[in-house]
Amino acid sequence: MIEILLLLLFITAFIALQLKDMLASVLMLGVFSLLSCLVFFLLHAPDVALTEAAVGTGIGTVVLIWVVHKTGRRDTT
Amino acid sequence: MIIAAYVFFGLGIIFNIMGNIGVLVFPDVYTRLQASSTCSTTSVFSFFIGCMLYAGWGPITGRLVVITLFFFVTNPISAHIIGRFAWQSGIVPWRKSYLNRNDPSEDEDD
Amino acid sequence: MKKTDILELVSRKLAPFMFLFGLYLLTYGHLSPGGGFQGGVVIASGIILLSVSRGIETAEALFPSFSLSILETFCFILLLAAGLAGVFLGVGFLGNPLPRAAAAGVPRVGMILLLNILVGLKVAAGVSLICLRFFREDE
Amino acid sequence: MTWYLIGGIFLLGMWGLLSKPNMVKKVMALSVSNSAIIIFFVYHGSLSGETAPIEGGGGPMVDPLPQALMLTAIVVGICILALSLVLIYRLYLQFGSLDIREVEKKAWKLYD
Amino acid sequence: MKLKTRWAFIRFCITFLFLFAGWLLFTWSLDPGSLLAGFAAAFIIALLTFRIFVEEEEAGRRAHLLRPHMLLVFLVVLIFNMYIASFQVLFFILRGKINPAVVHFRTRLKADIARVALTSAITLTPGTITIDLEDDHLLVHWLDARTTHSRYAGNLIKGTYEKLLKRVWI
Amino acid sequence: MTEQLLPVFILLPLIGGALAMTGKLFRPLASLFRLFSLLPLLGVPALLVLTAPGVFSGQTLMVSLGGWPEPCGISLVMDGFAWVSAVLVGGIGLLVALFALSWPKYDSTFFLFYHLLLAGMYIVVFTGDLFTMFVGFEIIALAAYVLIAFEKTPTGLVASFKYLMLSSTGILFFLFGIFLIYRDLGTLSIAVVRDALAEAGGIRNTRIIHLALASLCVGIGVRTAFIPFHTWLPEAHAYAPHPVSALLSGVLIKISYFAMVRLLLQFGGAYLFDLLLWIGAVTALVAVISALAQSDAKRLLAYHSISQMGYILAVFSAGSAVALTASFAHALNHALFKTLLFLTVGTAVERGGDRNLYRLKPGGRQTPLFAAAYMIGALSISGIPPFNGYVSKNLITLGMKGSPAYILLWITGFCTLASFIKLSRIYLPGPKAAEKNLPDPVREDVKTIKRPGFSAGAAVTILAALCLGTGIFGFSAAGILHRLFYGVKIPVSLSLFSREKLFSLLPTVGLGIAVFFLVTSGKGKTLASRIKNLAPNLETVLMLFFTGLLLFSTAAYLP
Amino acid sequence: MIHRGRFYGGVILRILLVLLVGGFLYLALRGDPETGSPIRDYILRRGTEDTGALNLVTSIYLGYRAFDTLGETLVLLLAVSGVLLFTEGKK
Amino acid sequence: MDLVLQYLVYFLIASCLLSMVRVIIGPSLPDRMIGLNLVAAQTLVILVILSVAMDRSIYLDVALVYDIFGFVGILALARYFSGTKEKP
Repeated sequence: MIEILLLLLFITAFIALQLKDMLASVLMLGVFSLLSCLVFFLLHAPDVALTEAAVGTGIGTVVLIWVVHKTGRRDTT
Repeated sequence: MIIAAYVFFGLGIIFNIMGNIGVLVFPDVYTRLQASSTCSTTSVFSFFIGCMLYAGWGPITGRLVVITLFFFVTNPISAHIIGRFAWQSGIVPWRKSYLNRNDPSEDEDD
Repeated sequence: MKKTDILELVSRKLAPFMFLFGLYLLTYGHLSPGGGFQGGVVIASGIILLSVSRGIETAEALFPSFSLSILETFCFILLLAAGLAGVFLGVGFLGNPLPRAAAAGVPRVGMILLLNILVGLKVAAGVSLICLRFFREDE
Repeated sequence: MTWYLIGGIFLLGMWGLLSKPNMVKKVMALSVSNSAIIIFFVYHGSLSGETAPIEGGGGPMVDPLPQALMLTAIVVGICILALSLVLIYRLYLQFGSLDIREVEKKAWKLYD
Repeated sequence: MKLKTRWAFIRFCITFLFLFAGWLLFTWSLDPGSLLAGFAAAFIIALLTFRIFVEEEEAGRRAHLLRPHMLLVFLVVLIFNMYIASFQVLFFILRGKINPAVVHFRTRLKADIARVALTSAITLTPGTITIDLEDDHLLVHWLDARTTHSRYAGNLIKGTYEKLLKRVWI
Repeated sequence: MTEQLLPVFILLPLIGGALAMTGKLFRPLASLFRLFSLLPLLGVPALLVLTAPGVFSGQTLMVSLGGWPEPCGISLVMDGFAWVSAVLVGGIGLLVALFALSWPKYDSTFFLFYHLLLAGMYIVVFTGDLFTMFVGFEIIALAAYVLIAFEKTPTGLVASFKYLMLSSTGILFFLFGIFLIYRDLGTLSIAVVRDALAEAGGIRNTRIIHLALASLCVGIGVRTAFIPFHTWLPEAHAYAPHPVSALLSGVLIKISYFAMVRLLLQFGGAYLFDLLLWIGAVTALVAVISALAQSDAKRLLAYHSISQMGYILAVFSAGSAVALTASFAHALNHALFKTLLFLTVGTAVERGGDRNLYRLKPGGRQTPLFAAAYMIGALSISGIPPFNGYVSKNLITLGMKGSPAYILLWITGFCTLASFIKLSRIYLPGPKAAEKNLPDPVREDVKTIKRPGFSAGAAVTILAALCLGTGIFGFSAAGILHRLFYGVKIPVSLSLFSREKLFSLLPTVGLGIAVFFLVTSGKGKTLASRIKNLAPNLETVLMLFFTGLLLFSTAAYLP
Repeated sequence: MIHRGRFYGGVILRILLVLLVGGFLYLALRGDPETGSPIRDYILRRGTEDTGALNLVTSIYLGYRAFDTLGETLVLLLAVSGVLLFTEGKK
Repeated sequence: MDLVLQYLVYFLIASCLLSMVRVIIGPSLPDRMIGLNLVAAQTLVILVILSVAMDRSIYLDVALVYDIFGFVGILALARYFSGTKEKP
C-alpha cells in the first residue's frame, strides 16, 4: 500500500513542478501534502501526520497562495 | 451490525464511483459541483456511518460523531464557497442552462 | 436588516470549537497524538477562519496584533524561565523537576504539560501574527 | 523498492531545483525534497514495529525517535518556506520578475 | 445597562455549555482530570469568544431554538432526502442527459441561522447547490430544472425544509 | 560543577534576544532595551574564565541537558575546540555588537536577530549531538538570511535568496547524513558514534559511514565556503549590513569550519584529507585572483575571506604535527583582522557613499582612527610583521612543509598583499585638488556625514590592539593553543623576528608590489574586468554544489 | 561558459548530475538497515516511567530532547520576525 | 486488518487518483478546487477507515485536524482569488 502511495506522491510532485499555472501547482502541492500525511499515518506516525496536515495544508498553502496572489498566476518562464 | 456496515460501505462505493465519473464527464463548473457534492457528501456520510457501525460503541463513536458533524457543517459551506466563487469570478453556466428572468419579489403572495 | 452571510455565521459558530480543539490537542499532547505545535496551529487556523470570513477587523478586535506579540514574547521568556528553573532545582537545563510517582508516573507529566502549553501558545501567536499580516497586506 | 521510490521523490526535488527557473517552483522543489527526507526517517523508524508509539495498543511499537526528530524537521522546513517566499515577494517588488535568471541579470547591473 | 450585562452573562453561559459538551464528546471520558481541563479550557475560550458565538443582536426571539425535537426530524428528513436525491443524480450521470438551470427565489425564514440551515440543506441535497444568499434572495443551481418560474421552483426545492425549519426557528 | 555553566552560554544571548523583543514591543523604551540587550553578552568572558581551568587541565566538560543520560538525551560538550570557538563567538560578537550600537539604523529588531544568531552559534559549538547541530545550523541560517537582507536593498535580497537556496540544499544533505548514521549505528550522539566506530572497526559496513561523513561535510561545507560551494559568499558578505558582514565573515564561517573539523576528527575522516588539502589550496589561489580583480571594496574583502579559509583548510588537512594549531591560530587571527577590516571598510563605504573603491568620495578619508585601524588590518592579513597574520602564516609554512600544495599558498601570499595595496586607496589621503574641485553640494554632503560614534571607535581600537598584541606575543599564544589541543608542548621553535625570517619576507613584498602594478596597468585592468564578470548564476551554483557532493562521496567511497 | 550570470549548459548536464546524485543515494542506501537501536529499546522500556507521558513521541520531543524543541521554537520565532520585517511597509 | 477494509482503502486511493485528474486538467480555478475538495474528502475517509481498522480512537484526532485544514485551505484560496475575473 505504501508503494502505491509513494508512486502517487511521485506523480503528484512531478505534476506540481511541471504545471504552468502556479495556482494549480500550489493545489497539487496541497494534494502532495495530503497524501504524504496519509503515508505518515500508514507508517504509524500519527504525530508526524498531524504536523504534516497542519503545516502542509494549513500554513504552507496559505503562504504559497499569498505569494502567488501577489506575484501573478502564470509561470511565464 | 457488520452486515449493516458493509451495506453502508457498498452505498458509499456506488456514490463515490458515480461522483467521480460525474466530476470527470460533466460540462461546466456548476454541474461538476453537483456531482462532487453527491460524492463527497453522501458517500462520505455513508462511509462514516459504516465505520460507526463497524467499530461499535466506544470512544471511537464520540470522535466519529464529531468528525461527521464537522464534515456535515463544513462540506456544504465549501461547496457553496466554490460555487459562489465561480459565480463571482464570472464563469457563465453551460450553454443549455438558463437563468429565470422574473424577479421573485413580484410574485410573493404574502 | 442585517445582511446574512453564510460563511460569516458558520465561522462565528465554528471558531470557538476550533479553539477548543486546539486546546485539547495542547493539553492531551502526552496522551494522544498532538502537542504544542499542532495545537497552536489549530488555534491559529481558527483565527485565520475568523479573519477570512468576517474581515480582518473582527479577528483584530478579538485578538489584537499587539497582544499577540506580547503573548509571543511572554511565552518565549517563560520558556527560558522554565529551562532555568531546572538549573536551579538541580536537574539541569530544561530538566523535569517534578517528583517521580511510584505508579504510572502521573504527577511527573506536569512539566511536559507546561512546556506543551507554552510552546502551543507561542506557536499560535506567531502563526496568527503572520497570517493576520498577510491578510492585512492586501487591503 | 520503497527506498528507491522515496529516493526518486528526493531526486525529483533536486531536479526541480536545478532546472526550474521560477523561484517559487524552486522553493516548492526544495519542500518536496524535504518531505522525501522526512519519509526516509519515518519509514526507517516504522520498520521495527507495527503500532504507533503510544502506550495502550497491542504489538511492538515503532521507533519513536525518528518521529520526534521529524517533527522538528517539518517545522524548520515550513519556516524556511515562509521566509523564502517572503523574500521572493520582496524580490518581485524590486525586480518585477519571478525568473531567477532575469532577476540575476538585473542585479548584476546594480553590482557595478 | 443591567439588561445588557445579564444578556452577556447568558451568552457566556450558552457558549460555555456548548463548548463543554463538545469537550465531553471528543474526549469521551469522565475522569476528574479531564473534566477539570475541559472546564478550564471551555471557560477561557468562552470568555474570549462569547461575543462572536452568540452576538448581541441575537437577543430577539428569532434566534431561539423553539422545538429541539423538530431539529431531529429535520435532520432525519434531510438525510432521507439526501439519499433519494443522490440516486436521482446517479441516474442523471448514467443517462448523461441533464437540464441545468440557475433559479432565483426568496425564502420566508427570518432567523439568520435558519437561513443558513436552509442553504446548507439545499446544498447537501445533491442536485441543487446554493451559489448565493443575499438577505432573503437565494440563487440556486439546479441540475434537473423542471421549471424556471421562481415560485414553483422555490416550492420544489425548499418546500419541505422551509416548513420544517419554520418550526425549529422562526 | 563548572560544567553546569555550559547551558548558560546559550542562555545569555537568548536573554539578550528576549530583551530586544521586549524593546520591540514598547517603542518609547526601544533604545534603552537595545542597550540592555547587550548586557548579557558581558557575562560570556566571565563564563570563559570560569571554565578555563577545567579545559586547560585537559578534561572535557560535559553536561547532559535535563539530566537525561547520554544515549537518548542531549549533551553539551566543552573541549579545547569548543572553548576556543566560544572565545571567538563571545569576543567578536561583543565587539561587533558595540560597533552596531553606534548606528541608530540597527534597531532592536536587528539586535533580536543578532542575539539569536549568536545563540545558534553557541548551540553548534557546544552540542554533542548531530541533530541538535542541525537545529543550531538552521537557527544560524535563518538569522543570517534575515540579517543579510535586513536593509531590504535589492542586492542584499538577491544575495540572501541565493544563500538560502544553496544552504537549504546543503542542509538537506546534512539531514541525509544524519539519517545514514542513525540507520547504521542507531544513535545520534557524536561521542557514541565515535566509540562505536572505534570498537567495531572492520565489522560494520564502514563505507556507508564514509558516505554519511561525506554528506555531513558537504552540508557544513556550504556554510564554510570552500571551493565548489563558495559562490554564495562574495555576494552575501558584501551586500549585507556592515556589522553583519563582519560577524558572518569573522565568526560564522569559522564556526561551521570548527564543526566540520570536529566531525572529521571524531569520525576518523582521514580519507577525506587529501581532497581537502587540494581543495583548500585551490580555494586560496582562485579566490585571491578573483579578489584582485574586484573594484567593489566589500566584495574584495569577501573574496579574501574565502581565500583565507583555503589557507585554514589546507594546513589542517596537511596533517603535520602542528596542523590543528596552525589552522586554529590562523582562524582566530583571521577572525580578528577580517572583522577589523570589514568594520573599517564598511565605515568608509558608509561615509564615502559608494561601494566602488575608485568612486568613493573623499569624505570617507577623514577618520584617522579608522584609517590607522584599517592599515593594521591590511598589514595583518598580508602577513607583515609585527602583526598577527605574520605569526600564523609562519605557522602555516611550518605545517605545510613538504607538501606540493604549498606553492599555491605562497602565490596567494603576495597576491593578498597586492590586493590590499589596491584597497588602501579608500583611506589614503586623496589629492587636495580633487577635493577642492568637488561641486558644492557634494562637499556639503561630505561635511555633514555622521561620524561613527564612540562605541564604534572603541570596538575598532580594541580589535586593532588585539591584532598588534597577538602579533607580538603570537608564538606563545600558539603554544597555549597547542597545549590545549594536543596536551603537549609545541614541538617546533620559531624565532619570528630573526634576520633571516625578515629577509625572507622581501621577495613576497617585492612580488606583491609588482603584482599590484601589473593589476593596475592597462592590460591588467582589462583582464581584471574579465575575471570580475566571471561569476556563476544560481543554477550553475547548484550544479557546482552537486559536483562537490560527487567529489566528496567519491573520495569517501573509494578507499 | 559562465559570463555575467549567463550559463550555456544543457539539460543533459542537469539530468546527468541528478542521476549521479541518484547513484550516491543508491550506494548509501544499499544493504539492510539495522532496525534495532539502543535508544529505541531504552525509550520503549523507560519512556513512560521517566517522563509520565503515554505518547512516547511527546516524551522525547519535550522530555529527552526538549532542547531541540527550544531550538525549533527559536527557528519559528526567527521566521515570524523575519516575515513581519519583510512584509511591513509598502515598497 | 480486515480484508474488506483493506480493499476499501485501495479503492479509495484509486478514486483519489481519479479525482486528481480534475485538479490537473481543470480549465478554471473552481474546477481545481472541486478536485482538491474531493481528494481531501476521500483521504479523510481513508484516514477514518484506517483508524477504525487499527481500532485506536486516538488516531481520529488526525482525521479531525485534516478536516479542519482542508476547509481552511479552500476558504483561503477562495478569499484570495475572489476578486479576479477568470478567463472562460
